[in-house]
Amino acid sequence: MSKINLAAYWASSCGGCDIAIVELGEHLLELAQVADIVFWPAATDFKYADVEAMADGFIDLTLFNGAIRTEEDAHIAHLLRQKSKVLIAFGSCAMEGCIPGLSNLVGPERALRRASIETPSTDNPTGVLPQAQYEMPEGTLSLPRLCGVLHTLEEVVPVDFKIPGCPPNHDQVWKALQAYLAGDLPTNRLLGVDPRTVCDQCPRVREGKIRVKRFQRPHEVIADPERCFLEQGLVCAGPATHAGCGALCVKANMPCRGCYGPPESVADQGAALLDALVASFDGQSDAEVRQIVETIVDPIGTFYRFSLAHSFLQKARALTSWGDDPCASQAATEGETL
Amino acid sequence: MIRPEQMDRRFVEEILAEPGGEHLLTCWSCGTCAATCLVRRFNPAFNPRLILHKAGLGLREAVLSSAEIWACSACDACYPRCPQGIHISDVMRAIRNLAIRAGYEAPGPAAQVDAATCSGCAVCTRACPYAAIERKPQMVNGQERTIAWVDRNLCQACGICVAACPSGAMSLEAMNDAELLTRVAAGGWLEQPGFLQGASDAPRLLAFVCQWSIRAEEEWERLQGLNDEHLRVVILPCSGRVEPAHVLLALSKGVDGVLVMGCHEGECHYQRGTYLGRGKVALLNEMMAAVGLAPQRVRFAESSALERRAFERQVAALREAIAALRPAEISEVRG
Amino acid sequence: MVDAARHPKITIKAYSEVERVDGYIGNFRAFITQKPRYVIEERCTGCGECVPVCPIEVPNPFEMNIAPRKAIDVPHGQAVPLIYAIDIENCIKCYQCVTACGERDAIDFLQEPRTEEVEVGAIIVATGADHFNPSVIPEYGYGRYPNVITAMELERLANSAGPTVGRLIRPSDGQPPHRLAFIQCVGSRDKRFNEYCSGYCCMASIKNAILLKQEHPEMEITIFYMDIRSPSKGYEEFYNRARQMGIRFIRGRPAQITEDPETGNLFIEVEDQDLGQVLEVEVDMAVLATALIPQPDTQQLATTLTLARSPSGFFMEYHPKLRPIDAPNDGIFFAGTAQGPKDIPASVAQGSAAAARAARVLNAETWEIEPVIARVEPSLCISAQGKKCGLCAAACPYNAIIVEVGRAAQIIPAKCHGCGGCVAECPQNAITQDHFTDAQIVAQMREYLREKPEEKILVLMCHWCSYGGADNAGVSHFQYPPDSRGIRVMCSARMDQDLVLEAFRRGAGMVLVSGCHPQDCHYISGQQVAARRFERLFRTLERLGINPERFRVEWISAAEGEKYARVITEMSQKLASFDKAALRRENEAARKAIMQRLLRWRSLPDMAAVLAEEEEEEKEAVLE
Amino acid sequence: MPNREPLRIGVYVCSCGSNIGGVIDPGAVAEYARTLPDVVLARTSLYLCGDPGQNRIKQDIVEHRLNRVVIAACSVRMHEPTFRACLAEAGLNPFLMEMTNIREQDTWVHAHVPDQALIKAKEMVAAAVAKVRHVAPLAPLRVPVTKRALVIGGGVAGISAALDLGDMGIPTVLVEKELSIGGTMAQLNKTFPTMDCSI
Repeated sequence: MSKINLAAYWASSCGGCDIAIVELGEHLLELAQVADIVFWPAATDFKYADVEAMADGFIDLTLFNGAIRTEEDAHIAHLLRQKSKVLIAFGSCAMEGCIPGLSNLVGPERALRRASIETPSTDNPTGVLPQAQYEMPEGTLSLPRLCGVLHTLEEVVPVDFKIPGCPPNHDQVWKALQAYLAGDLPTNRLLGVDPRTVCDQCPRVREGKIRVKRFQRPHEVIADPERCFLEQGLVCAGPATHAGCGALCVKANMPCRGCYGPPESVADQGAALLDALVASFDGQSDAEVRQIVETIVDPIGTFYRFSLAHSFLQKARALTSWGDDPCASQAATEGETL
Repeated sequence: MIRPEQMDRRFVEEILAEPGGEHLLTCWSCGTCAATCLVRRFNPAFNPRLILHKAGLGLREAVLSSAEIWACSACDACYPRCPQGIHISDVMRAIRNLAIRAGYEAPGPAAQVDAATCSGCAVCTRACPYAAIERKPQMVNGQERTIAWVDRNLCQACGICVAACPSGAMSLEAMNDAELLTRVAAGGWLEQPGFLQGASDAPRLLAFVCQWSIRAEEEWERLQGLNDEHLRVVILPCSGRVEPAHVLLALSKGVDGVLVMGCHEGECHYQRGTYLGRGKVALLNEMMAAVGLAPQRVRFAESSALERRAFERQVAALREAIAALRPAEISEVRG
Repeated sequence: MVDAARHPKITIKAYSEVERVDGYIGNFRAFITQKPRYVIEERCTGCGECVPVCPIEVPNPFEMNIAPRKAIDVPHGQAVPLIYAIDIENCIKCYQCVTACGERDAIDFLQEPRTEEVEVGAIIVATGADHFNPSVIPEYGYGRYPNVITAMELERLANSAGPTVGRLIRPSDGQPPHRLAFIQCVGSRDKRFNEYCSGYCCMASIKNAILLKQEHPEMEITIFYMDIRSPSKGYEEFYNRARQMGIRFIRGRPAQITEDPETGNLFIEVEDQDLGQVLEVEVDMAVLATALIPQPDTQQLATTLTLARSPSGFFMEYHPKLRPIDAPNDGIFFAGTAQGPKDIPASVAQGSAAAARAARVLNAETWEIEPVIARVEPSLCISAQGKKCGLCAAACPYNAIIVEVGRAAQIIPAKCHGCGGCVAECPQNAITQDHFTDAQIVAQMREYLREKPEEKILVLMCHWCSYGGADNAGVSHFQYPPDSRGIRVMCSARMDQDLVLEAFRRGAGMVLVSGCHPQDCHYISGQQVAARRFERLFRTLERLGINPERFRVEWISAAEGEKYARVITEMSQKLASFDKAALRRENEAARKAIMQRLLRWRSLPDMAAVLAEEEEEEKEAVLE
Repeated sequence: MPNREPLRIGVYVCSCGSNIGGVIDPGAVAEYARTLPDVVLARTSLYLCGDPGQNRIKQDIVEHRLNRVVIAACSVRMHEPTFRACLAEAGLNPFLMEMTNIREQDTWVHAHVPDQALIKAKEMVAAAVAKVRHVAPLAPLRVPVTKRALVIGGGVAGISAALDLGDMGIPTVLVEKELSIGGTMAQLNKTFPTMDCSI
């Protein structure tokens, strides 16, 4: 059996997804026996020219992590699509925007200013901002321009499969690779997950009738390690999050934050979580309900921590223009399904 | 013809002894409850006064076998009006308990759990106004898992659990997400650009209307006729059934405004549904403001049982609010 | 009205209130205060020339506030007496009326309230009733929908002497209504407000319906009712006439009224019980037959005259069947709706009945009263021994005791009402009360506590309120545990601390002291004397080692049978929770100290006899 | 006050139809009463307040030289005047009688525990006997009567009362808190049943 050509790429991401590949550990040796790594910028030195030189479809499988934040990201996405037989949106950023996607709340200019000038750890007394073009005596320097909106990979190019997680659980990654190698891929385009939601794997006790009068944030209380977070008044995204991580956070006494994305039948994770949360409100009047709502700090960051870029809310906002978007011309539009 | 032996004094005593049934005999049949109760709209045979009257006469079989004893949703609209202070839904519950013990079962419909998808997360058990859902160990594909179980005798088919379920495991005939979406989108209504995009001459509104919030019969009958290219009326069993995802989808398609019409505080037909509807809209509004969408575009509107023409008034008010928004919303990029 | 004004034996004091009443049957003194009219009665000719010049208009309560009156005016043209009065709250003191009055010089802005004292032998309370305000019933929309009015407002709107000169119009648009609804039992027969039937409203609504139908045969009139109450002579015939005239009767209590905001028309939702169907009836106007309720100042007058009120809030009669006209207090009688809701014929009849009851007293030369009064044993009074005391006089609400140092206290029998407060207050046991002596009470107590005393609740009850409350519990057949034993005295003021201690000495499980609520006390301030006294007793009990939870003080009115039953039930439950052996130990430990305190009793001859007899019996028992 | 003559107490237990007799046996109470000190006779009666009952008491007072009477029946608020008058007619001072309320305060409120109600009734009779052994005759007090009436409230009932009193020649003061007498009646349109003007 000949080896397959494997590629991995990081677009706008933190690098965690590449670590998830490294975390395959000794499985990497097994992988090396069946696959040649033809492109992996995080680990080895490849140039874009190397990829451009490949024949179309030369790469059998590409694990693409990171969101489409810059025109460079978009460019590489198209390039890798062209060269790959199977393109996988690997990890939350590529799949649904993840934390970088929250920058869509403010748009790229505001985000750039924040990152380059305003954060407490930044020392930038003259307030210089990164420029797309900069004239030097040696010539013109250029940086890739930011997209008007952060996109998921699928909004830019067709994607064959998705593996959720921030980052994906390495066991799940290995299982997905094994399935691929065995030619046993599922039909639903989602790899590296378990059936149902995080709650299915969560060992905590659910009383089932306890409703809450106010919500607190994890740093404000020491949670009871045995009981359901929601019933303790802590927002937990578990009910609206696909199982697959093995309930990792909740076992560390932190509420689930939803990085595995929504379960199959749910299109919009934030909306589903919102609904599930409201169901547990203990409010007998309009005023009481409003009081409870007020205790939910930053609902967007809470419900859409990982999926804002992929949400209906985002699309509704996109209807009114964000201005010139260098990525828009390349962006494919995804068909709406629920 | 009712024969004397059908009037069973022991049946009366059993009801009186049942918690909630104590006040059965206080009823003097004034009919306030019957005229207050809106269940008649969907179940014309339901008359709480008659049930209490028959129960008071001791007509055991007639009462216990009747389908109507299950129809009271304990909205308690009648209770504060009863001149005899009878908590009628409590009496109904007492009668149902006797019926269950006698082997009768509620005719339904009731919510159903898809055992394969249910994670047992308990969102539905907390959501249910009637404590009709429990988590129980059940055998699913040869494996024992603790998942949701619906008590048919308590379920009132409000659909609140269907909305709440975050994994699509709960269903209720004719009220499932897909069916609601079909009603929203029928005739390509969703695919037309909106007023705020400068493409429609007037705001296009989607209205989710709780089936109990419009009381006057003529207004109820007129409701479906109001559908046109600028207004889409989707009737829900309760404002607590509204799906935030549907609201957001509509906005993402260019619908200008969404009205969620529910009952006045304290008048919810399903006890807490109106508060769930309010909570959802309040959170949606906050999130809209955070992303730079005008929160005025999604509105919870309430109607009291004592109001007429509330729906028309609320639709007009929302249209006006959106019309006022247009220049700002169109020119607004972000701060 | 005019007959009363012209009657040579009748003095009308209008715009006046009874501030205070002293005395007793045959010998009341009433203090009547006339509020200032700012118009001198003797000079006002009733010409009304002051009215047109007055620039101030205020709502006229006589017209149910649907029409105005001037700040100087009479409530209506037929007022008796026909004397004008200035509404000083709203008057701007422009003095135009003074000018208009001219030479008659009847206006006097310096008038003050005048109080005069009147001696009378009997009092008739005929203060009437008030009308229920239906705006508290949200589902009928009164106050929100202009075309929902009350029956009293209809009376004015349909009255030829009223603001529309008898032309019935809708408040929303001034148009005559063609479809009119009467809704019965609004605020009556409704446990949320008043459980009772107001009695008069069926006939009143039928009367109005007939009058309107006669005048406007085309008008569609519907009466929504639960039951038509037509029990008196001619009433049923009247009801039948209404039906024959085509007035529509629908049996069913309307659940709610909604208004079409555009037309102002009303929609009444009701279950027609005879059809078993819910109807939505559209009408132009709805008239609410509102309940009669007690006057807002009922309690004030009840306190002035020490009268009790029924649970419904109306004045309570001595006995509902046998003495329906008499107050519990001799010499006071009720007439009309002050005693309970009723219609005009019944009010007139009760007025005559009250007159006859009062005349029974007033036509007598003298009247026999209870000789249950207090007596002083001079040899025991320390005042006679030259010491300062006077506790008895301080406790007497009637100033019936004269105390001078060097002489024994003296009681004036005609002034003494027999509450017994002085008896209980006297630290020397120098005062006794005929028919309620300490010895008599202790003799009763001894019988009650002879067997299993620790399982019993000894109740000291006042005659007027708590004994009445216990009776009321009986009349209502409220069941309560059978472990209480009651001893009746005239007033809680008579209840000596010593009597409570004596009960514990005799082993009682619990003791209840019960009297009137402060405002109901038959002896003005007797209850207050008792309340102060028993506040202190809890501490004494604690010092004696008796759990103060075994003693309770409750004020229970003659109408509060439910409360009496509840208090006894609660105490019985508490008693059951106590360890009986512990109770016996407590009593035993306190016994000696109590006996020490009660040594003085031995100086009373009849008490000595009771105790001696008891000791005799005990000796015999030991011998046996 | 020492008793000079030997006490002779008669005890009467009323059945009040079934109001008392339906719960406890009045005969048992009477039987018990006979064991009490100085009780010379104890009887039951179906309706003690009726003529036969009262006549029996009067006859006994004379025939058996009773000098104290105990009535176990209903409330003093109901029938104390009745039985006091009964004693007076038989020549006995009315204050030598004691009533004890075994109806309102016993059988009517303890109907669910008739055994206990019977014990309570016996003890109530014993207490009444104990009290009556220590009571003394009292002379009635008479007070003068002011021949004038006060009517508070000038509505239709007050006016009716005032007119009747006035017609009987009794001076009457009619106090009205409003500016005019007439009350609610004066506000009414024509009134039922005569349909005439109300003023």
